Amino acid sequence: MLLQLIVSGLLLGGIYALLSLGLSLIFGVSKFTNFAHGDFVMVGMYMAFVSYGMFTLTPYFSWPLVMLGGVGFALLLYLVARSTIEKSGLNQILVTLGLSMVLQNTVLLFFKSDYKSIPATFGSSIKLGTVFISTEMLIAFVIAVVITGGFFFFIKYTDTGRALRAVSDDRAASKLMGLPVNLLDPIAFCLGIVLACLAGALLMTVYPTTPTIGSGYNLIAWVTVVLGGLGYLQGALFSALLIGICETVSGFYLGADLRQAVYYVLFILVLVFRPQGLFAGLGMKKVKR
Amino acid sequence: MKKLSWFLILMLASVTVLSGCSSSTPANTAKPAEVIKIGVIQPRSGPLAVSGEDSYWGTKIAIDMVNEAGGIKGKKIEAVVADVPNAGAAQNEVNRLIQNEKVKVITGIYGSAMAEVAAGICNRNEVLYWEHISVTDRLTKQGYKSVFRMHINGSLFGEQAAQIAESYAKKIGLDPTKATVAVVSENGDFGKSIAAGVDAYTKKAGTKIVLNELYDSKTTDTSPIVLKLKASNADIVIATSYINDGIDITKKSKVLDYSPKIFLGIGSGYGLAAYGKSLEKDAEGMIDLDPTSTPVLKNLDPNMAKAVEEFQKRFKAARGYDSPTVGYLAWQATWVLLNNVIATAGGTDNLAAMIKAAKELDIKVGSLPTGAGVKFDESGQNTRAVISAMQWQKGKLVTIYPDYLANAQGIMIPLPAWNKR
Amino acid sequence: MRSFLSHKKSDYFICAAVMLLLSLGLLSSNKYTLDILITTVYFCTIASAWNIMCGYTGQLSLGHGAFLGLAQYTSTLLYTKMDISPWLGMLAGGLTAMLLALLVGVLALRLKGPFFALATIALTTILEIFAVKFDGITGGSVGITIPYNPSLGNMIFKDYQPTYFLFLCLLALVLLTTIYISRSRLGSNLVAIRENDLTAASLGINVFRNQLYALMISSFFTGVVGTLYAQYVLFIDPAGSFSVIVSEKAALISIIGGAGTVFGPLIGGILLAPTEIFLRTWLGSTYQGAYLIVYGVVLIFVILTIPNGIAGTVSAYIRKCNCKTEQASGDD
Amino acid sequence: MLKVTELSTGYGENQVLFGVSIQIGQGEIAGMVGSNAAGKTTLLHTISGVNRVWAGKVEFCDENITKMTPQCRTERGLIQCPEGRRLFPSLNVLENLLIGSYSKRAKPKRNKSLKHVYEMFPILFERRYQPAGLMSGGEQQMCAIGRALMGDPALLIMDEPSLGLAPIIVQKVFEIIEQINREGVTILLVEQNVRKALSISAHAYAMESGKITMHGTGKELLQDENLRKTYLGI
Repeated sequence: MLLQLIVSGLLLGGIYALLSLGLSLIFGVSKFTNFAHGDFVMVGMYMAFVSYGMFTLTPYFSWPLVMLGGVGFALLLYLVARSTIEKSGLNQILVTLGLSMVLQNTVLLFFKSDYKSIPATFGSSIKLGTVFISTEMLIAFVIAVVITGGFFFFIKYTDTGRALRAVSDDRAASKLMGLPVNLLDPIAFCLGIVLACLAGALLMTVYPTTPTIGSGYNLIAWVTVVLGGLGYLQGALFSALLIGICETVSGFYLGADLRQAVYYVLFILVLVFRPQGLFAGLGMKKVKR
Repeated sequence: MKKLSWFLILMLASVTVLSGCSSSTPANTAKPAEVIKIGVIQPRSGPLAVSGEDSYWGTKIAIDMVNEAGGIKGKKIEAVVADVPNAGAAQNEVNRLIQNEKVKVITGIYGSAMAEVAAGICNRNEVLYWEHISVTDRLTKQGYKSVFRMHINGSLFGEQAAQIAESYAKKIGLDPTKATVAVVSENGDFGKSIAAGVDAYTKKAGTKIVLNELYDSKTTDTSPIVLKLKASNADIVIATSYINDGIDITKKSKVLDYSPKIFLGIGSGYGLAAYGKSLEKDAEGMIDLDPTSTPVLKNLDPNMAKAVEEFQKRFKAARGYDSPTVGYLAWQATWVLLNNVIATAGGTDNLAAMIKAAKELDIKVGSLPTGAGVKFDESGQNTRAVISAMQWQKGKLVTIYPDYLANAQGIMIPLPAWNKR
Repeated sequence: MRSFLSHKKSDYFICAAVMLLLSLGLLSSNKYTLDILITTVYFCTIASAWNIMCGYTGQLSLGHGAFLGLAQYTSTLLYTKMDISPWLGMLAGGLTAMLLALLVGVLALRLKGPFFALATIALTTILEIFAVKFDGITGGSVGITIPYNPSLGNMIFKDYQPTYFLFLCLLALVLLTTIYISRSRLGSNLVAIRENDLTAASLGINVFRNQLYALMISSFFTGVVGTLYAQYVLFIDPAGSFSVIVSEKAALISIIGGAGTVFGPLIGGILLAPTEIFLRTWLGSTYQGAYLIVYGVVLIFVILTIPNGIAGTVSAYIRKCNCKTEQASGDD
Repeated sequence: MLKVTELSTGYGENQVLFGVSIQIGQGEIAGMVGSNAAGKTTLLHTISGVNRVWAGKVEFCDENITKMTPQCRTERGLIQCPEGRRLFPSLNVLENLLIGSYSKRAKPKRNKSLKHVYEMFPILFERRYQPAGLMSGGEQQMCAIGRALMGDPALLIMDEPSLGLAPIIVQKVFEIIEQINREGVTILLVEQNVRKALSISAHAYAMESGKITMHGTGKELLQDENLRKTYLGI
C-alpha cells in the first residue's frame, strides 16, 4: 500500500514540479513575488479546455496553443508588474493579488462557474506488481519530466539560461557586467508562466477545473519553492516530488481532511527553522546572498 | 491641511449620497400596488456559484412562467435578485431587500452559511423565508416561525440513503446485519450531516460501518481515499461528494481497480452533466442518490407535467444543458411558493396568512417533479421530501428507485469489476 | 516618507471629523443603510488594527483572519456553551488572539517580506482545517448559529443603532491607540524599524520585541472587533472566520488608504467597503463576478500609481503646496 | 578615451558626486584614490551606466554615452571588474567566464578569449567546473578579472582589486594589471592601496567627498605632502 501511495504521489509531484519551477525562476531572476501563480495554472487549464472544445485537441496536442497563450499572459503580468520589480515586495504581492482577482472573475464571466473537464483519452491503468499506475497520470508525468529536462538543459547550457542564473544570483552585478536585465525579466516571466500553463494543461487531463481552483495551486507552488530553497531550481524539483508523496501518504494515514494541514505545518516549520530550504547543505550548494 | 479635510468631508458626503440614492431610487420607481415583490438570493459568484446559478435559473423560470400565465390574482411577480457569495453579503443583501425593496418573501439560497444568516434576519423582520436546497438540519431547529424548507434535511437524506443501500444489499443477497458499509464524505456541512444520518440509521439496522472518512472537497487527488476504501473491503460504499472530487473518486477507482459490490454516490458529485461528460463510458452503472432530475412526466398530474416540460425546455435554452437536481428543486419550491402559498394567502402582505397557507399545504408524495410532496412539520421542515436513486445508463441519468419514480431498471448490481464493464 | 508620518493636529482633526460624520449614521433607522455603515466601520476597524502592526513595521500579515476567527470562536463558544456574556467573551477573545500573536511572533516575526505573509496565510488555513476537523468543540464546517436573544448583556440588539454605536466606539478606541502609539517611543521605534531594521538595531532598538508588541496590540483589537461582528451576524463558520480574504481586504484597505498613517485605513475603508457593496448590488446579479473584476482593476491601478496610498499622496501634495506658500512668504 | 565632464549624481535625495571631471588617455593606467565613502564606487557605477546621471556628460571614444544602458556600454568595450569581485556563486568558474562574454562584441571571440584567460590564470582552467563561491579570495579575484577580460575590454575599470587579499596575491594582482595594460587595454584603477596604485598609474586623481581634490601624474601625487599625510600616514 505504501508503495502504491508513493508512486501516486510521485506522479502528482511531477506535475507540481512544473508550476514550482516557474515560480522559483520568476522569484529568482526578477525577485518578483507572484501571488497569482496558481491562477495561471487555472488559465492554462481553461486554454486546454478551449482547445479541446474548439479543435478537439487533447492537451497532448494542444500544448503549442497553450504555450502561445502562456506567453501572452506572461507579458500581461510583466506589463502590470514591471514597475514594481526592484521595488517593495509588498506592492508586488498586492498587485498580483489584484491580478488574481481579475483573472478569476474574467474567467468566471466568460465560462461561468461550472466545472469544465475534458473526457479521458485513455482512462485506464497499468499494473506493475501490486501497484496501479494511471495511464493519464503516467503520460502527464512523462511529459512533465521531458519539459523539466528541456528546461534544465536550457538553463544550464544556453547563454540565455546562464544569464538567467547569473541574474538570479546577483542582479546588481549582472547589470554591471552588461547583461540585458530588462530583457531577461520578461524572458523569465514567459518561461515561468508558460510552465505554469503547461502544468495546467496536463492537470486538465486528470482533473476538472473551475475559476477558483488557482488559489490552491498557488499555495502548493509557494510551499514547494520554500521547501526547496528559494531560487534554487533543483530544490524546487525535489520538493515538488516530496509534496506529492506527502499529500498521498498523509492523506491515507492521517485522514484525507488533514492532508493539507500536514504540508502547511511542514511549510511553517521549514520557514521558521530552516529558511534556506530542506535540501541546502546536503551536498548541494546554496546561493549565497 | 484644511484642503485635505474638505476633500475627506466631500468624499464622505458623496458616499452618503450614493447610499441614499441606491436606497431610495428603486423604492420610488416601483409601484407596490401592482406587483408582488419576491427576494431571490443565490451565491452567483465565489466558490458556490456553480449550483447557485442553476438554482437561480430554476427560480427565475418558475417566476417567468407564473407571470406569463397572468401572475397571481392579476399581479405580476417581480423578482428582486441579489448575489450572496458569503454570510456577510447575505446579511447585507437580505437587509437591503427587506428595508429598501420592502419584499415580504425571500427565497433561495443553496449555501448553508448564507441560509442560516438569511433565515435569522427574515424571522426577526417577519418576512417569509423559503429555502429550497440547503440541507443543514439546524436551519429549521431554531424555532423560527417564518422559515420553511422544501428540500429534505441532512439527517433524513442520510437515513433514506441508508435505506436504499439496505434494500439493494437485500437484492443481491447480502444480510444487512453482516454487510459492511464504508462512508466517505466531503467535510462540509452537506457531507457531514448526511454522514450523521447514515450513521444513525445503520446503527438501528445493525449494519456495520467499517470506515467513516471525511475529506476536503477541494482536494486535488483522491487516490488516498480510494485506497482506504479498498483497504476497508466494504460491501457497500456511500460517498457524498461535490463534482470535482466525485469525478476524481470514480476515475481513481478505475485506475486503482477498485469496485465494491454497491457504490452509492450522493449529491451533485455524481449527478451533474459534467460527471457523465467527463467520465463517458466509465460513468455507466454509477448510482447517484438525490431527488431525481429525470422525472417521469406521465406519472404527474397533466398540468404539472406540462409545466415541468416547459421548465425543462427553458432551462436547457438558458443554460445549455438539462436541468440538474438543483434546478428542479429551485423550480418546484418556487412553483409551490407562488401557486400554493402566495396565491392562497392572496399576496405577500399578510405574513400570518402565508404561514397558515404553508402549514395547511397537503400535497401528496409524487406530485412534484422530484417525487416529493409537501407537508410541513411544526418546525417548517417538509416531511414529504424524498430522494431517489439515479443511475448512469448509456450516458444518460435514469431513475431506478423508488419504483413510483423509476423510468428504468437498475443494471450492474452488484458492480462488476472494471475490466468486465 | 519621514514627514508624512509626523502627526500634526490636522490629522487628528480629520479623524475627528470623519468619526463625527460617521456617527451621523446613528440618526438613521434604515437597517440596510446601517448595515452598510456597520460593514464599513467593521472594515475600517480591522484595517486600522492591521495598520498598527503592518503599516508601522512594514511586515505584511495576511493572517489577521486567524486572530479574528480564533477570537470569534472563543467568545461564541463561551457564550453558547457556558453562557458567559459576550462582553467578557470579547475580552477573552482578544486575549486569545493576543496569545496566538505571541506564538506567531516568536516563531515567524524574523521572516521577511513574502515569507511572513505566506506563513500567516498557512497559519490561517491550518486553523480553518482544525476548526473543521474538531467538530466536537467547534461544530465543524456547519458553523455555529448564535441564538437571537436581544439584550444588552448578550450584546444582541433588536435595532442596528446600538451595534453601530459599539462599532464606532471600538473604531475610536483603535484610532486613539494608533495615535497614542505613533506618539510614543514604540511608534518611533517601529517607524525606524520599517525604514531600515539594521540601522534601527544598531541604534539599540530591539527590533523583535517592538514588532511583537505591535503584533499583539494589533491582534487584540482584531479579536475584539471579530467578536463584535460575530454578535452582529449571529453566525460563524470556519470558512468565514478563518478567511484569508478578510486579511487581504484589511491589507488592501489599509494600503490603498495609506498604511502607516493614522487616518489612511479610515479613508480606505470608507471608500472601498461601500464601493464593493454597491458594485456587487449593481453588477452582481447580472454579470457574474463582474464587480470583482472592477474591484481588482481599481486595486492594481491604485497600487501602481499611488504606492503611498491616498493619505500619503494627498498629504504629500498638501505639504508641497504648503512649502510653496512658505517659500513665497519667505521671499517677501 | 574616457572623458567625464562635470558629473553629478546621487541616490534618492542624497547627492554623492558634485561636478566630477576626469579624463583618461588611450592605453594608459589611470589611478583614483580616496578614502572610504568618497564617492569612488558611485563614480564607477555611473560610468558603467548603473546609476542615473543627474548632470554632466560621459564620453567614451568621442561618443556621448551619458544616457546609454550598461549593456550598450559593454558592447563598446567599457567593462567593469566590480568591488568585492561579485562573482555569481552558484555558477561554476567556466560559466562565470562565459557570462563575461555575453555581449555581441565579445561572443565571436569567446574561444580565443577563454584560451587567453586560461593562459593567464592556469588555476582557473584547473578549477573550471568548481562553483565560484567555493574558491579562495585570490582565486575569486583571478576569476573576476578573467570574466572582465572575456568581455574584450577597451577600457577596463577595476574597483579595489586588491581588497581583502594576502600581500603576495596583491603583488600578483598588480603584476597582472600591468600585463593587461601592456596588451593594449586602458585601465581605470581605483585602489585603497595608494602607494602601489599611484606607482603604476600614468595619471591619477584623488577624490574626497564627491569632488576631485587633486590630479596629476602618479608620481606627482605620490610626492604630495597632503596626500601622503592623509593616505600613507607619513
